[in-house]
Amino acid sequence: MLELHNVEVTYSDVILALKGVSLSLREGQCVALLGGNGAGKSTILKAISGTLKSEDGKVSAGAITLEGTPIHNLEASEVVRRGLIHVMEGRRVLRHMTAEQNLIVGGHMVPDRAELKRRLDHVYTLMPRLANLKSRTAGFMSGGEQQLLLIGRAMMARPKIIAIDEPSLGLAPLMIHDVYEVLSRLKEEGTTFFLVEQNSAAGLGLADYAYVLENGRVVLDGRADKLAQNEDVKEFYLGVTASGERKSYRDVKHYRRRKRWLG
Amino acid sequence: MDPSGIFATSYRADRRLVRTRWQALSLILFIAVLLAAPYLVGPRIVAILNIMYISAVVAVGLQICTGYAGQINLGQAAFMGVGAYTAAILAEKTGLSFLLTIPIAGFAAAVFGFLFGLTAARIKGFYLALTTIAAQFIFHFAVLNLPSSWLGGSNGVTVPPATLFGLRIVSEGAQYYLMLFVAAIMVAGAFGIVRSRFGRAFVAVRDDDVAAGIMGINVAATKANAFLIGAFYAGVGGGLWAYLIRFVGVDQFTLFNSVFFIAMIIVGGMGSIVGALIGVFVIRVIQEIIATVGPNIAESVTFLGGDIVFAGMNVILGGVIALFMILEPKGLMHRWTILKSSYRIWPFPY
Amino acid sequence: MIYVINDIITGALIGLLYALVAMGFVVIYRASKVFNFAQGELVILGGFIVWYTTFELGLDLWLAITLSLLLSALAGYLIERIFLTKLIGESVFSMVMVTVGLLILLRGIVLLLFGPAVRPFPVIFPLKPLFLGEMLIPMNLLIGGLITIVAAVGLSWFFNRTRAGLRMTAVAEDHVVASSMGISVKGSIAFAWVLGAVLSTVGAMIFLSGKSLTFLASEIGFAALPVALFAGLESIGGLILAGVIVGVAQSLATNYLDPLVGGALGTVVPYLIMLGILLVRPTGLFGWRTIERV
Amino acid sequence: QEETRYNVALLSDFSGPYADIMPILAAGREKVIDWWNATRGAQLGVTLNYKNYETRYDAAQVASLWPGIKSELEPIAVIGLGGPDVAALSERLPEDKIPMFMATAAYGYAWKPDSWIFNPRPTYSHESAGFLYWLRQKRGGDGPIKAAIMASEASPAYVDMAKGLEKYAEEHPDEIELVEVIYTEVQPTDLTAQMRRVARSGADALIIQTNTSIVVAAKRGLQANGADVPIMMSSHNGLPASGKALGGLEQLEGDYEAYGMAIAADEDTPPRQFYQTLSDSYGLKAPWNVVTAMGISQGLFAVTVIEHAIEANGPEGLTGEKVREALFAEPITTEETHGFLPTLSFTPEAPFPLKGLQVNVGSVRDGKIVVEATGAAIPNVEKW
Amino acid sequence: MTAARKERQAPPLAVRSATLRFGGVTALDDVSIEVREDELLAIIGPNGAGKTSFLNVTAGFYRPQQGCVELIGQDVTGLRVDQIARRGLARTFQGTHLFGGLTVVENILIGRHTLMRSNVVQAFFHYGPVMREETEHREAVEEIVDFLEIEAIRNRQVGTLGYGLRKRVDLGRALAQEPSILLLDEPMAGMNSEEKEDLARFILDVREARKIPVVLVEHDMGVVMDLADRIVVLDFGRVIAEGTPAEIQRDPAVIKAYLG
Ligand SMILES: Nc1ncnc2c1ncn2[C@@H]1O[C@H](COP(=O)(O)OP(=O)(O)OP(=O)(O)O)[C@@H](O)[C@H]1O
Ligand SMILES: Nc1ncnc2c1ncn2[C@@H]1O[C@H](COP(=O)(O)OP(=O)(O)OP(=O)(O)O)[C@@H](O)[C@H]1O
Ligand SMILES: CC(C)C[C@H](N)C(=O)O
Ligand SMILES: [Mg+2]
Ligand SMILES: [Mg+2]
Repeated sequence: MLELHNVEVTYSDVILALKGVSLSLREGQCVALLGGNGAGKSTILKAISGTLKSEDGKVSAGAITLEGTPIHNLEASEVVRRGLIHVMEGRRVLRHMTAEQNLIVGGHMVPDRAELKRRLDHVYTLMPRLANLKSRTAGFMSGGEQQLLLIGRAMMARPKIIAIDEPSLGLAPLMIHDVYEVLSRLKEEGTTFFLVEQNSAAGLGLADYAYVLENGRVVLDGRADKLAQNEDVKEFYLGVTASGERKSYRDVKHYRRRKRWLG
Repeated sequence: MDPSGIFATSYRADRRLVRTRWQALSLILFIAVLLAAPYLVGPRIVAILNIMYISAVVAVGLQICTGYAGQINLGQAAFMGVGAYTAAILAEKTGLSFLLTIPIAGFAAAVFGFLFGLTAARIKGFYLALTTIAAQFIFHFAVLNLPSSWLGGSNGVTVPPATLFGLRIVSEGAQYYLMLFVAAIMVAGAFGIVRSRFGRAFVAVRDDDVAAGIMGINVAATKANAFLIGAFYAGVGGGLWAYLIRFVGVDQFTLFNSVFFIAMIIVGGMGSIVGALIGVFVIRVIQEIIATVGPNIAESVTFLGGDIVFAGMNVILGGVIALFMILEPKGLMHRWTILKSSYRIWPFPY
Repeated sequence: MIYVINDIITGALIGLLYALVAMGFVVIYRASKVFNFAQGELVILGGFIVWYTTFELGLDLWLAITLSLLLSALAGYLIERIFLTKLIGESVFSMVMVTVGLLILLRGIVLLLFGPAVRPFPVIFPLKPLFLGEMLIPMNLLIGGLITIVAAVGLSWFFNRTRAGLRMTAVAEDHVVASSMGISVKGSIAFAWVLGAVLSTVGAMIFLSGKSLTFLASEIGFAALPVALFAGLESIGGLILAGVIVGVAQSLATNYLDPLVGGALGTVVPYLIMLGILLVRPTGLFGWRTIERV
Repeated sequence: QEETRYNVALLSDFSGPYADIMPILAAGREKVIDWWNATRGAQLGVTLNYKNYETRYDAAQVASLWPGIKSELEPIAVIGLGGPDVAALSERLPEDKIPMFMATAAYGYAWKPDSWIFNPRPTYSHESAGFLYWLRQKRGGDGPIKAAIMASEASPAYVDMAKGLEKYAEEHPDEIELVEVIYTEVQPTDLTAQMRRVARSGADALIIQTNTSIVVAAKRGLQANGADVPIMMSSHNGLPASGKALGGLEQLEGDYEAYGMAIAADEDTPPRQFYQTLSDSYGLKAPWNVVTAMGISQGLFAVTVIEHAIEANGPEGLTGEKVREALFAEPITTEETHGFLPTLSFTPEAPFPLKGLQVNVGSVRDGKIVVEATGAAIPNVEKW
Repeated sequence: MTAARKERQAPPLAVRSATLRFGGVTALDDVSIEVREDELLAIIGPNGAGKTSFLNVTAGFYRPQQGCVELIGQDVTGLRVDQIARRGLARTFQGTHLFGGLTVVENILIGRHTLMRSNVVQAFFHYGPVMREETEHREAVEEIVDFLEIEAIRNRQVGTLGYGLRKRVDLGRALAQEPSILLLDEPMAGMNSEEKEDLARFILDVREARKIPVVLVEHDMGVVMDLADRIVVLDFGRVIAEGTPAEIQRDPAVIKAYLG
């Protein structure tokens, strides 16, 4: 339902961050996006959701279509109305509002109050930690708490597609587990996911299909379970050695082999 | 940024302002033209340049305070007024040379600015910007209500001409060199300040004052310093103004003037000394064109009536400023930077 | 003594007028995070529209008032369309700065459209004051005060209790976040400017009723500014309290201190109060506290 | 006869705070020069060219314009408008040796010897003192007359008006008792409280020489209090302007305007006749009111001085310096200015005549502006 | 002699029974943690446990209601953040707090702000000594740039960098302060395992080269268990366990609250 055709993105008219990226996302699927720092993952999400403009960036070539209609020239709020929500990186909560107000704003398109209430309860049951923080001012919550709130806020809108940037960022192990539980519940309920994730083990666990991004280009893609077996992905994203066991961070040599895909 | 192929070979070279031979040459040429200006252009242009130099000093100060340190300041005209009054009264009462009165004017304004800067330790953002308007009101009130033997009250102060080795600096030409000399020093100094640890501390405080504090920067002091330096520039500009007009009164330093200084740095581009200079140039030129062309239009298109033409000119001035802000919200300097960097990488976009 | 009480009452009412003008600032800020420097210019624009519909078009007063409110709403909308829409997505700072340009521009436009002459302003509220024993209370200020209170209560309910208000609050927090949640930043800002312009026109009617109008009237914008900051830029309800305090202080200063000083202490007093309060509470009485987290 | 041409620079404010009165003020002074060229100038073989410069009532603009004006026009005289012109040029003109002629009353702050800027009228404080002096005589009796004055700190000139009268009242307690000095904004919010003070102080007159908006607000304040204290206005905020802003001259019944210049009354006076000439034969498009009168009187003041200079030096080689000398050499008679101004005798001691000062008083009777008094003497006001 | 000894014996950082409350929320509840010389101390705990709050208290950003903070034996409670920074404490941030308008090199140079000496007047005239000082410190910065392998982006504006690179610059800036103790708040967040390895190497190298203690707050258990000499576990603002990685991994309370 979401397609990127040869998308190029430039920032400030000079920095070319995406150099022709094509991907596609089918309904009900979860697609994961892996890649090193600065590879362009967040840029892809921004391009899709129309928030590029606020950083002086633009889609300078190619097209992004949602259910067949091009969306790369739309305003961010319009894209949301078509059913795609982007959970941005950087823990951008509405800082002066309480956690609950954040959630209500997240569900601002819900027509009636009863439904809004239902959705709030739904979020609170899935993430009981948030229920305890209800009346806390969002700006004062801890990093992880804010991250949870963002996910809850996206859920409030019940979008068709959630494009989510590093959901596990800053979450404690137990919490990552819980969040992925929630995400897979949503997936079962039919939500489509576009997932950027550095915690590749978790990400690939949820994903059906994955792309590896390097330097603004897609360098590798495939079914998630296949990719999880790929030697390079194992080493560089999952952190396991060829022999299958995790190596210690203490043993990292001072000079080490780096993998750069050609592209 | 340099064009491809030119690389600095030492850190010293890397921080140089003038980096290529071409740049050096054009700078020398530029300075030569400025020095020769009174012989090249008519007195009207020289007079415009005089006012531009003064505005440049004031605007560069505002740029340091607002563009670099992020402390929006709507009291710059008042700070300028403090400088102008200081220079005027010193010159009138003590007969000190401008070589002393102008720096003292700067210091007096700096003290006044510093007092407002101290509030920046607590008040932030728009709140701070708007409290600086109070500087404007307090300055105005103080001048008019302090005993008139101090600041002349509503009478204003008449300033004797600046003299150097017994020569009176009264003609446009002579004044031109005074203004150019002071403005050049101040602008060069501004480059020095913003490239130093102070300039970086200013930007740090602007971008993230929490992190700045944790880097060991005393945030409150840095903000107050930004005001101090900005006001120092305003004060020096005010001192020059006193010697140019040779009469100072409170109504020469209004909130509206402050707004125009802000407009200058916005049009030129926030956070760039050159941007401030560009802004001064652009806005003053527009103003002068309007003042010059206006009467001609009014004369030739008589049926319009003079008032319409001139009101229209105000619309144009406001419109141009608004247009600049809409089309290039980051200022002309930003556009130039982008042009430069695309020229640097042309024809390879990556 | 009775006169002191009368001065206090009049001062409070003038303060409420300031509060109404300040409400223009706050509404725009509250729905878009844009501080509008051209607020005073919006007041004179509204004033001239009223003058135009009553004196130039010669309409019946009520019709003229209605039409003026509609026209100023339109003006607010147009301003947003022309000047701010293009900047959505840019930093808020750029938008604020464009209002600086707007200030200069609107002055010119008002001059161009309506001319520089001092214009009579229609008598919208009865000129006869209300007599309370020996006290007298100007009618325009009294009715204006009531309007201010009603508007403040209504708008603060709107912003704090309704979902539309919450949406605008989100825009005021962060344009990018709001739009990424499907909130139309454009819509919110447009609404803010329409409301701001209408409030300014109402302010102009109260301020100028039965008096005269020139573009110097825009200074009320800066007179009202301390009230907005005193209350806190996000607080609509707080304007009432702030307005009353500033108004009373100013009135007492003008009537009892000015003659002693031999100067216009009354005009600086609001600024001094504002400075004082901000040093104690940096975001006004009820403004959002600055959140600093690392 | 070969004709000689000289230039005069006109400083104007079409887009600043005085833009409202500028068009007619400008028309008045321009048409006077046209008239002079066609009549007196033609006889003397001299033509005066003029050019308007937009100063926006801003000293910076004046300062940047001036050197250009000087070199472009080489004017023998400047016809100025207001405070910023004075501020920006008071120290320049003596260097450049070009005199400037103003239309308005003078200011205390410009009251200095050896000036190059001249006002045909004394200071605003002289004018108000003269008015109060006249009012006291009209009232009769010995006691001082009680007056209140409105001022504003918006402009130093407005403060100056109050300061001068304050000083005079202080030194002449038997003549004037200044019961209230009220400072307000240029567009006051509400003056009811202040006007109650004025009414209760038993003031015989309220002096407002600042601007029209303050007159209107004060009037409303007085009306609210049911008080009837006559207001005295000056020329730039006079009866017609204030009446218009109030929605009708009848609202100002019994109020005054007073200044050292002809009153633009409805009666058929010599100034009125001269105005008619300008309208009929020189295309003057301006109503008969005080602003037009101010423009015309300024024009007449300037051309008469120039005329004197030509008469003394011949048509050739006229300079600004000679124009200034002519001003001191010979009085400008009231006939020469068609009754717009009293006879003016300048001395280098002050920028306005110190002797033989007079003020005219106009008032509203039955909805019409009438001349109450002409040539009322102004008492001897000391410098403050 | 005894004073000097005492000085040496005093731990680089000690927080003694600190309690920090925000209204009804108790972020730290009688927390005492001592950092020993040359050690890498990890602090872990569930979200909202108070880890960041602990760092904030030590850095002087929050003032605890009770308890005190000692830096090398000196009580620094109540000092301003910049005063504490000048005494040798450096930290990185959980979110990034970089100076977006400056380039990478300039950001790192700010770390050296307090080590520089020139005054405003010298800066204004920008003659010899200022130039010398600037180049000197630039050299130090370039070393850090090399060390963190961010040469390629040294002249990029930091505002235009991705999250991961920013974290590196953040670390660089803290290193530039030449601190005597380094606090890192989730430095590995948002990195893939390759990048985590790089960063782990940097952290180990810093410790080796500069011999300074490091306090590490991190959620990645792999990293924590491998790198830490000692671990403190916080939950609801309280220390619930303390020990070597092996001990912590076995601690049932920790497993229940955190590891799962
Ligand atoms: N606002 C911006 N202006 C200029 N360049 C930018 C901007 N934002 C990102 N970039 C550049 O675009 C490239 C891709 O950045 P992006 O943020 O998409 O990376 P990412 O894959 O999300 O990395 P990370 O894992 O670090 O978040 C980087 O080189 C980055 O420097
Ligand atoms: N300034 C503040 N005002 C109010 N509450 C605060 C403030 N700072 C922190 N808190 C609260 O204190 C608790 C501890 O927060 P802290 O940031 O220390 O957690 P943390 O352990 O770093 O969690 P995370 O792993 O999610 O970053 C949280 O519940 C948070 O909401
Ligand atoms: C009528 C005005 C142009 C004069 C004014 N009072 C001034 O000189 O400033
Ligand atoms: Mg990213
Ligand atoms: Mg934390």
